[in-house]
Amino acid sequence: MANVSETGMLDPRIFEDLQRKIDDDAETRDQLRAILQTIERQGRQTQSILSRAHSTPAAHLQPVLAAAEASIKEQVESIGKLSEIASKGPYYKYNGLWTRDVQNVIFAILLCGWLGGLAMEGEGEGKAAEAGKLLTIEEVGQILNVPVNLKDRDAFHITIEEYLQSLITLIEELARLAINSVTLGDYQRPLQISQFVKDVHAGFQILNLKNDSLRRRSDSIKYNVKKIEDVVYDLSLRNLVPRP
Amino acid sequence: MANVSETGMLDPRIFEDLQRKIDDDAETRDQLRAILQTIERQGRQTQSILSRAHSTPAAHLQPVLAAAEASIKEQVESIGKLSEIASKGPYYKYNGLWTRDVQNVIFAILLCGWLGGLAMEGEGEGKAAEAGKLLTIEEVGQILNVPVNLKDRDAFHITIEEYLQSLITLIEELARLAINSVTLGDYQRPLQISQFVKDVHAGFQILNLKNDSLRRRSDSIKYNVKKIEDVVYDLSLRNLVPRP
Amino acid sequence: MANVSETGMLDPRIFEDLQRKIDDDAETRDQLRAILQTIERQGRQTQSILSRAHSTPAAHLQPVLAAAEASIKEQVESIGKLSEIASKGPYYKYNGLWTRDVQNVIFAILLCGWLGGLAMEGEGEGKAAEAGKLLTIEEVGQILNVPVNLKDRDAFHITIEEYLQSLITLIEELARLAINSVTLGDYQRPLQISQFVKDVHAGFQILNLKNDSLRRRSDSIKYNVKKIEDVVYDLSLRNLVPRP
Amino acid sequence: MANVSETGMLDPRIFEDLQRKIDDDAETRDQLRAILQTIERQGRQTQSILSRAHSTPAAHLQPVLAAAEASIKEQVESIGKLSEIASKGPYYKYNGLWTRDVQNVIFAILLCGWLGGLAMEGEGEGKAAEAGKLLTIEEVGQILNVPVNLKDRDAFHITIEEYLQSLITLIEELARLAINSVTLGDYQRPLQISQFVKDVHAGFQILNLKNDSLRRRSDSIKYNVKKIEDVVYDLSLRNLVPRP
Amino acid sequence: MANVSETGMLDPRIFEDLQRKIDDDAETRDQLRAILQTIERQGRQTQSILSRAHSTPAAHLQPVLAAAEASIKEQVESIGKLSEIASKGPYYKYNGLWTRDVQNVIFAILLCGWLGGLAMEGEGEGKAAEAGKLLTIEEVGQILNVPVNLKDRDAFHITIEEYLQSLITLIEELARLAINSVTLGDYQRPLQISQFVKDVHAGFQILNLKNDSLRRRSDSIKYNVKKIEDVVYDLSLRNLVPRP
Amino acid sequence: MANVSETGMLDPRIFEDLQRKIDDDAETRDQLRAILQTIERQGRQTQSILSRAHSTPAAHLQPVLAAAEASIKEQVESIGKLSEIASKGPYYKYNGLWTRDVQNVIFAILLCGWLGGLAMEGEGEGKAAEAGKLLTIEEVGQILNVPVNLKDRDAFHITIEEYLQSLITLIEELARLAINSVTLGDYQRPLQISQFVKDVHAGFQILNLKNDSLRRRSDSIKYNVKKIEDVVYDLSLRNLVPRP
Amino acid sequence: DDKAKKPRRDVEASSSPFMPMFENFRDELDEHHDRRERVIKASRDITAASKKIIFALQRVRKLNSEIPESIAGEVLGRSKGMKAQFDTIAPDLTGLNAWRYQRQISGGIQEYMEAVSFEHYLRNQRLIPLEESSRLLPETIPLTGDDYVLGIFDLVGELMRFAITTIATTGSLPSSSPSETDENTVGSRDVLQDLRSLRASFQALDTTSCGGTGLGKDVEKKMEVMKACVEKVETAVYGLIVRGRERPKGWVPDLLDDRAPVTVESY
Amino acid sequence: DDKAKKPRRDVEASSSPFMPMFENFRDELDEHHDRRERVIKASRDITAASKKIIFALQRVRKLNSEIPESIAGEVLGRSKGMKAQFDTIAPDLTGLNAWRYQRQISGGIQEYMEAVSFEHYLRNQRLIPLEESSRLLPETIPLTGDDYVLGIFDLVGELMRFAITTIATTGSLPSSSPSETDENTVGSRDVLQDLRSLRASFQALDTTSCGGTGLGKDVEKKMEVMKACVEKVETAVYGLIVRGRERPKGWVPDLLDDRAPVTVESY
Ligand SMILES: [Mn+2]
Ligand SMILES: [Mn+2]
Repeated sequence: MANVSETGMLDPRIFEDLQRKIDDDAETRDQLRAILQTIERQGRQTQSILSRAHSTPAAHLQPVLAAAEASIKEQVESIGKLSEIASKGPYYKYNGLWTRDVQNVIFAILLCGWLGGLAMEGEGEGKAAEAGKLLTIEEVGQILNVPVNLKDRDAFHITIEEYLQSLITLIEELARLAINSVTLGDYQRPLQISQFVKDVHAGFQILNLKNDSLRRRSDSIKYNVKKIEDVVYDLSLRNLVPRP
Repeated sequence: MANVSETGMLDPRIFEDLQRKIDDDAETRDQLRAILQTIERQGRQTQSILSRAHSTPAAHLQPVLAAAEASIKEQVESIGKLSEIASKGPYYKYNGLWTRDVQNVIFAILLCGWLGGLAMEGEGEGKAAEAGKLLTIEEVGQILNVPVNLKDRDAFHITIEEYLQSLITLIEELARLAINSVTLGDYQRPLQISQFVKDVHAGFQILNLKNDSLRRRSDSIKYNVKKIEDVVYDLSLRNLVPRP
Repeated sequence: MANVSETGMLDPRIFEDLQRKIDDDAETRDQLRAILQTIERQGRQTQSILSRAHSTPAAHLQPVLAAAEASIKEQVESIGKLSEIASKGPYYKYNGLWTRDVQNVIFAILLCGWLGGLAMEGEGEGKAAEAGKLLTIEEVGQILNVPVNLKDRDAFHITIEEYLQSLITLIEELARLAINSVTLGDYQRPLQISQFVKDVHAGFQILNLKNDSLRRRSDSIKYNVKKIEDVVYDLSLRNLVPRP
Repeated sequence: MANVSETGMLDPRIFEDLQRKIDDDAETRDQLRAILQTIERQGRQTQSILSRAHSTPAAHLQPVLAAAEASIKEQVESIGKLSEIASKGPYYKYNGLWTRDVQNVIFAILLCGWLGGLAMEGEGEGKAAEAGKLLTIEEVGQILNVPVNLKDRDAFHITIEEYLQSLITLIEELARLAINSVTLGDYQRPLQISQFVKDVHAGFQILNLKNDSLRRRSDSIKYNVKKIEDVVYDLSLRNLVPRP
Repeated sequence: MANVSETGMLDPRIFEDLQRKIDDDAETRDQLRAILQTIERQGRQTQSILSRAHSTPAAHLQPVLAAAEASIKEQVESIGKLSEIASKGPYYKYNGLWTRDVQNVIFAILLCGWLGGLAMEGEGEGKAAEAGKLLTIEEVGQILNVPVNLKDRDAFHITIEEYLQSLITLIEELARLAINSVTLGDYQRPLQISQFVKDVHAGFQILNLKNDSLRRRSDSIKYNVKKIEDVVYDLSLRNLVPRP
Repeated sequence: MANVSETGMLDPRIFEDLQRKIDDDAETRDQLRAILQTIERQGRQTQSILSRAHSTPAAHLQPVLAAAEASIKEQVESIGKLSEIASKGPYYKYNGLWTRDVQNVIFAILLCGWLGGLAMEGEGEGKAAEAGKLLTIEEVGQILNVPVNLKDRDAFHITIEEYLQSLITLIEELARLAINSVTLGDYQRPLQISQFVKDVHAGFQILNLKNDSLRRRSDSIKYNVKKIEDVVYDLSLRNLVPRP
Repeated sequence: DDKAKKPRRDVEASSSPFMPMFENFRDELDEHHDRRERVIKASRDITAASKKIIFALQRVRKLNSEIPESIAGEVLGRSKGMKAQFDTIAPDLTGLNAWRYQRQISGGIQEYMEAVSFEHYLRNQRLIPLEESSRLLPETIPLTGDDYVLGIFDLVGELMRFAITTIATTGSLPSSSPSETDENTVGSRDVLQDLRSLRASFQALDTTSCGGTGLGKDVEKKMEVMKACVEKVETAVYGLIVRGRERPKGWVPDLLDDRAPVTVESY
Repeated sequence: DDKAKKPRRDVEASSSPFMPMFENFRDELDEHHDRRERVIKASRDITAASKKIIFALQRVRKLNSEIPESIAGEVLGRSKGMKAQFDTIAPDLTGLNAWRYQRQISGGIQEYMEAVSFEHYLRNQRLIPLEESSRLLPETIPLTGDDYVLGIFDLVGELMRFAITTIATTGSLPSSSPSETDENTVGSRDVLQDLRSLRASFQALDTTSCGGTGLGKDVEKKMEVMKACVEKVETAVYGLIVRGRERPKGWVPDLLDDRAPVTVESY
C-alpha cells in the first residue's frame, strides 16, 4: 500500500473493499458447499430407506415410513442451516448451487407423503395418513420449515419450479412402484397409481412451459403414464382387477 | 382447466401461479430493455459532447462541460426509472442486462469530473471545480442518486466492479488526451495526467484480481501508463517541461 | 414421387412444388457465384493499383488514379450483370452472397475519390478533382449506375449499411496512408486525413447501432482515430506542422 | 545447447535434463502401449467367448466357461508383463493408459465367476463353482496375481474404482442375460439376477460418489434394475415364477 | 502482374502456376459436386423405395425389390461417372467428398440383397434370391462395377471401411425392421434378424479397431443387438415363437 | 474366428482382410511418425540457430549462417527418408501428417537464403550470397532434393501451397527482424525488408484464393506490411534514414 | 424526446460538413431498427401463442372430427390474438421489406405453421398445403417454403406426442375410423401410416443445394429427430400388437374393440 | 455426525450379503475424496498466495539485487503461509499418492514455480534449476518436469510485465549492471537477452512425444503466448532506441545516463 501516493486522489479503501467483497463471496460458497455435502449424504440415506417400498407389501410399510420420517427430519435440520447461510447473499446469486439437492429433499417428502407417511397436523399426527395423497407446495414448505414461492422479499425459499421437478421424479418412481406392486401380488395399487398419475398429467398439460429443463423433463411423463396403463391393461386382460 | 377433475387432490392454483410467475419475469425483462435503450442513446450523446475535450484547449472547456452536465442530468433521470423497474426483482437476477450501460454512465461522470465539471456540493456548486480530480464511488452515487456498494439489502445500486471498469475506461481516455494536449500546445496537462494515472495504476496493482473481465481489462492500464510516460519523456527531452 | 399413395393423407404435388422451388434457387445461386468470381478478380486488380498510392507522392498520383478509374469501370460493368441476375429473386434473399464484394467496390470508389480521382460531372470531368473529398452514397450509386437506399420497390441497390462498411475500410486505409505520407516527406496530408477522419467519426458517434457487424467494426474507427492523432502529435512535437 | 554462454542467465543443463526426462517418459509410454495392444486383443477374444453365454442354456455352459478360463489365463500373463513395465514409474503417473483395459479384464473375471467359472482354491478347484457368485476384489487380485487396493507402497495394483467400474459393467451384462434367459426358457435365472443386482445396488447406494465417471456410470445401475424388474413382472403376471 | 516491381526478386511464375493449380482443383471439385448431387438424389429415391419394406409383408415384397433394383442400376451408372472424374486426381485427395454418398449406395445394395433382391449370377439371375443374405464386399464391387480394397494402385475403389460403415447402417435398419415385422404379424423375421446381427456382431468383436469413426459407430451395434433381443424376448414370453 | 457360426451367411475373410489392412496402415503411420519426430527435433535446432539473427549485426552473421546450413543439411537427409516411407502409400492419404514439418523446413531454407546463406550453384558456392533474396520453389526443391509442384505422377513432392505457407511465415519473421534491426543500430535493413515484403504482398494480392487456410493466413501479410511501414515511419520521422 | 434531440448539434459535429448526411442516416437506421424490434417482438409473441395452441390441441383424443368445444374455444381465442399480432407487423413486412426481416420473423412463422398444420390434421387427418397455410397469413406476409417445411418437421414431433399420449390414455392408436370395427377397411388410416408418408416425403426432399442457409442449416438435425419420432410410434404400436396377441386361455376380451385396428399399409 | 451414521443399516441393505464389502469401499472412497478435497483447496490457496507474491514482486524495479524490505516482508509472510499449506497436505501426497492427486495439485505447484522463479530471477538474474526449486517443496512432494516447465512458461509473462512496467516508469530496460555506464561491458545482461535465452531454450525443447498429457496438452498455446511476450519487450526496446537516437540540434542530453545500455547480445 506504501507506494500509493498518500496525498493522492485515490481512496485506498476502494480497493480494500473490493478485496473484502471477493473474499466474502468465496467464503460463502465454501460454507454452502460444506452443508450441501451433508445434505447430499443424508439424501442418499433417505432414498435408500424409501427404496424398500418396492419390495415391501403395503401392509408392512409402517416401519419403512417411520425410518424415512426420521431421516427426513435430519434433512430438515440441515435445510435450516442452508437457509441461514444462503440468506447472506441474494437468493438468485447462489441458487444454482443447491437447487438439485433441494429437489431431492422435496421428492423424498412427496414420496413419503404419497406412501402414507408425514401425516400433517390437521389429520391427527402420529396416526398413519391415507396413502395416495399429493402434498401441496405449502405443506412441503411447512415440513421443511421454509417459505414457498416468495415474491415480495429476497429470502431462502422453495420455488414452484423446484416443486414441479420433484413431482416429475415422483411420477417416475410411481411407474416403477406399479410394476413391483404386481410382483408383490398387490393389484390394487397400480389402479391407485394410475388415477393419481393421470390427474397430475392433466395438470401438467395445462401449463405453458417454455423450452427449459422443466419442459424437457415433463415430456417423460407421458411415457410413464403409458407404462402404468400397460400394467392396468395386463391386469384387466387377466381379470385381476375390475374392468375400468 | 375444465378437464382437471375439480374434486381431485390437485390444487389447480399451483399451476396457475407458476404460469403467472413465468409471465411476470418476461414482462420485467421487456421493461428493462426499453429503458436501457433510452439510456444507451443518451450515453452516446454525452460521449459525443465529451469527445470535444480532445480538440478544445483547457481554457475554453467550460461550455463543453456545461453541455455534458446537462446531458448527464438526463441520464440520471433515466437511471432513476431503471432503478424503479429493477427493484421488481432481486438485483442479481437481472444485473447482467444493464451493467454495461451503467458503466458507460459512470465513465461519463468520471471524465466530466476529471475535466473540472460536476462540482460537488461542498465545493461551492455552480463554480467550476478543479480539474484532475477523481470522483469517488460515493460521489458518483450521489450524482446518480442511487446507493453504492450495497451490502445489507437487496436494491438497485452501483457495484465496485462497475466503478473500476469505468475507471479503466477513464485511463484509456486520458492517454488519448495526453497526446492531443501536446497537439493543442498544452504541455502541462500530460504531466497532470501522468501523475494521476500513476496513482490509479498503483492502486490497481495491489488488487488480487481473479481471472475475470476486470483483470483482463486492467492489464491494459500499463500500456496506457507507458504511452503517457513516452509523452512526458518526449517533452522532457525537448525541455518543454521541467525535468521530472 | 409415385410411391406416395394417391388416396393417402398427402397430396404429392405439395412435395413436387417444394422440390421445384429448391432447384430454381440452386440455379440462381450458381449464376450469382459465377459473376461474383469475376468481380472478386477485378476487385483484386483495382486494389493492387490503388495500393501504389502508399509509395507515390501526391504530386505524381495522376497515372495511378487514371489506371484505377479504368479498372473501376470494368467492375461497374460486372456490377450491371450482377444486378440483372440478382433481380430474379427478392433482394434480401441472396444479399449475403454479394455484399462483401459490393463493399469492396464501394471502398475502391471512395478511396479513388478521396485521392482526387473520379471527378463527378458537375466538377468538370477529365480534370483532376480536389483530394480529400468523400463521395456521397448517391454519387457512388451514380458511378456504379445502380439505385441506392431503395425503399419502395424490390430491386438491386446499394444499402446504407454497405456504404458505411466501406467507409470504415476507407478510414483504416487512410490511417495507413497517414503513416506512409510522413515517410514520403509529406506532412500536410496527415493533417488533412486527421480532420477528415474526425469528421467521419463524429458522424458515426450519433448513430444508434445495434449489436451487429457494423457496430463491431465501428470500434475500429476509434483505434484509427487514435493512430492518426499519434502521427499529428509526432509532427506537432517536432514543429513540422503549424499549431492548430 | 552449447551456444548459451555459461555466464548467461540459463544453465544449459537445465533444459538438457528436461529433454531427457521427456524422452524417458515417452519411451515408457511406448512400452506400455505395446503390451496394452496385446491385452486389448486378448480381451476381445475373451469377450467373444463369454458372449456365447447369452445363447447357451445354463446346463451346457461348462465348455464356454472352460474356454473363457483359458483365455483369461493368457490375459493374466500379459497383466504380469504390464505390471513389470508399469513399475518403472509412479503408479498413478501412467494409470490412465491402462485402466480401461484392466477394467475389461476384471469384468471378464467377474462375469466368468458369476456364471460359475474360476472356482477359487478353497472351493475345490477344477470342480464347477456355484453360479451367481460375486468374486471379491481380493479374489480378483488373486486370480490376476497382483495386489489390490494398495495403500502403503507405490506398486502396480487394482484400485477399488476399477473394481466398481467393472461391477457396473457386470450389471449391464446381467440385465441383458435376464432377457435372453427367458428366451432360452429359463425363468429362474432372472429371479437370481434380480436378487443379485438389487443386493449390489443397495451396496452402491451407500457410497458417497463425487461428480466423477464412477457416478455417471452408476446412474446406469438404476436403469438396469428397472429393466430386470420388468422381466420379473412379466414372469409374475403369467405365474411363470413363484410369488416372492 | 505488371505492378509487381519488375526488378524484384520474386519470380512471377510462382504465382501464375499456383493460380493455375488452384483453378484446376476448383474445377475438379465442381465436377465432383455435380455428379455427387445426382447420386445423392438417386440415393434418396432408392431409400424411399426400400423403406416400403417396413410396411410390406415379406410375401408381397417382390415389386418393391424390383423397383429398388431398377433404382440401384441408375446409381451404378452414376458411380461409373464419378469414378471417371475421380481418377483425375489422387484418390485420397478428394475421397472425403464422396465417401458418405458411396456408403449410402453400398447400404442400399446390402439392404436390397438382404431382403432377397439383387440375385448374383451364380444363383440364377432373375429368380428371387434367398432373404437374409449378406453380400460380400466383392459382390458389392461387382454390382457397382468398381474394384474393391485396392492396395497396389491409385484408382477409384471401395474401401473396406466404407463397406463396414454401410454394414453398421444395415444393422440399424434391421433393428427397425424387427420391430415392424411384428406389427405386420411376421414373428419369424425377428428371429432371422437376431441370428444375422449376432453373427455380424461376433465378426466385429474380434477386430482391433483404432480410435476412429468406425470404432465409435461400432458401439451402436451392441445397442441394436440388445434391441433385437428384446423383441425376441417379447415373442418368446408370449409363446408367439417356438423355443430355440 | 471359430465362434462365428460356420454355417452363417458371413464370410469370415471379410474381417480378416480388414484386420490386415488396418494393421498395414498403422505400421506406415508409425514409421512416418518416427521419422517426423526426428525432422521436428532437427527443425527446432535449425530455428534455434536462425533465431540468433535477431541479435547479431548483419556484419557478423556469417558463423550463424554456416551453422544453419549445416543443420539444414541434416534435415535434407531426413526428408529423403521421409520421401522413401511416404511413397509406400498414396501421397495425399498421409500428407496431413507431415505438411506442417515440411513447411517448417521450407521456412528455414527461405530465411537462411534471405539472410544470405545457401548460395546456389550458379552464384559461386561457398561465397556468401547477397542478402534479401527470395529462393524460388525450384531452388528450394533443389536444396531439399525432392520434386516440386508435381502433377503427372503420385510421388512425394513439395506443393505450391506449402511453399506459400512458408513464405507467409518468412514475412512474419522479417517483421520481427525489422524491429530488432533498429535495436542493433541497423537502419538500412528495415528499408530492405519493407521493399521485399511489399513485393511479395503485391504478388499475393492478385491471387484468387478460395476460403481455405492459405487465405486466412494471407490476411496476416497486410498486418505485417503495416507493422514494417510503422518502423520505416519512425526512422523517417527522426531523419535516421534518407528520404525515399 | 427523440424529436427534441434531433435539431441539436454540438460544436465539433456542426463543423463537420457531413452532419446532414449522417443525420439522415441516423433517421433511416433508427426506422430500420425500430421495425426490426417490432418484428422480433411479434415473432416472439407469435411463437408463444402457437406453442400454447399446440399444448391445447394435445388434449384432443379423437382424430378426424371436430375439436372439442373447450379446446376449440381456447385455440380460437389465441388465434385471434395472433392474427392481431400479424396484422400489426404486416406493414413492416411489405414489399422490399418482406424478405428483409425474414430471419427475425422466421421462428414465429415456423411455430405458427406447426400449430396450424396440427389443428388441420386433427380436424381432417390431412397435411395442409403451403398455399392453404399461406392464405391464413395477412396477404403481404409471405410464407416461405423453408418455414413451411421446418414447421412440418416439428409437426412430426407433435403427432408423435399425440399418438403416444393417446395410446397411453385410451389404449389405442388414433385412426380415421375409430367407430368401425372392421380391421381392414380400405381408406381407414392411422397416425403411423401418416407419419410414414411424411417420413418418406421428407427423405425424398433434396436439400443439398441449400447450403448453410435456412433449410440447409437445420435439416440434418431435424431429419434425425423426425426419424426417431416415427420410430417411437412404431415401437409403441409394436407394444400394442405384442400385448394384444396374447390371450389367456379360454378368455375372449371385449376390450379388443377399443384397440386400434392396425392395418397393413396398402402401398 | 459421520461416525454416528455408519453403524446404521436399513432393512433391505442388511439383507444384502455385499454390505460389509461396500461399507469398506465407502470408507476407502471417503478417505480418498477427503484427501482430494484437501489437496484441491490447498492448491487453490497456494495459487492465490503465489499470485499475491507475484503481484508484490512486480513492484520491484531493480534487477540482480536484494528485494526492497517492504516487498520482501510481504513476500516472506505469504511464503510462510504457503509453506504451512504445503506441510499440511504433504502427508496426502506421500508414496503411492504422490502422483494420485497430481492433476489436483498441479495448478498450485505451477503457480508456485512461477513465483519462486520470479523471485529467484529478481535476486540473481538467473533461472532457478529444477532441483533447486524442488528443494523448496516438502521432501515428499515431487516437482514434476511438466509443472516446472509450465511454471517457467508463465514466468516469461511476468518478466515481460516487469520489463514493460520498468520501461514505463523508469525509462530504461532492467539490466544486470545498471550502475555501469559502459554500454558494451562483457557479462552485462538485460532482461531482453534473458528472455531470448528462454525463448531459444523453449523452442529447442521437443515435446511432440508428450501427446495429450500434461505438457503436450498446453505447450502449443503457451509457446505462442511466450513468443508474443518476448516480442512485446523487443518492441518496447525498439521504442526506447528509436526515441533515444533522435537528437534535437545542438543538445546533448544527460538524461541518457538513466537509460539502459541496450547491448548487442554476444552469442
Ligand atoms: Mn413442437
Ligand atoms: Mn502469471
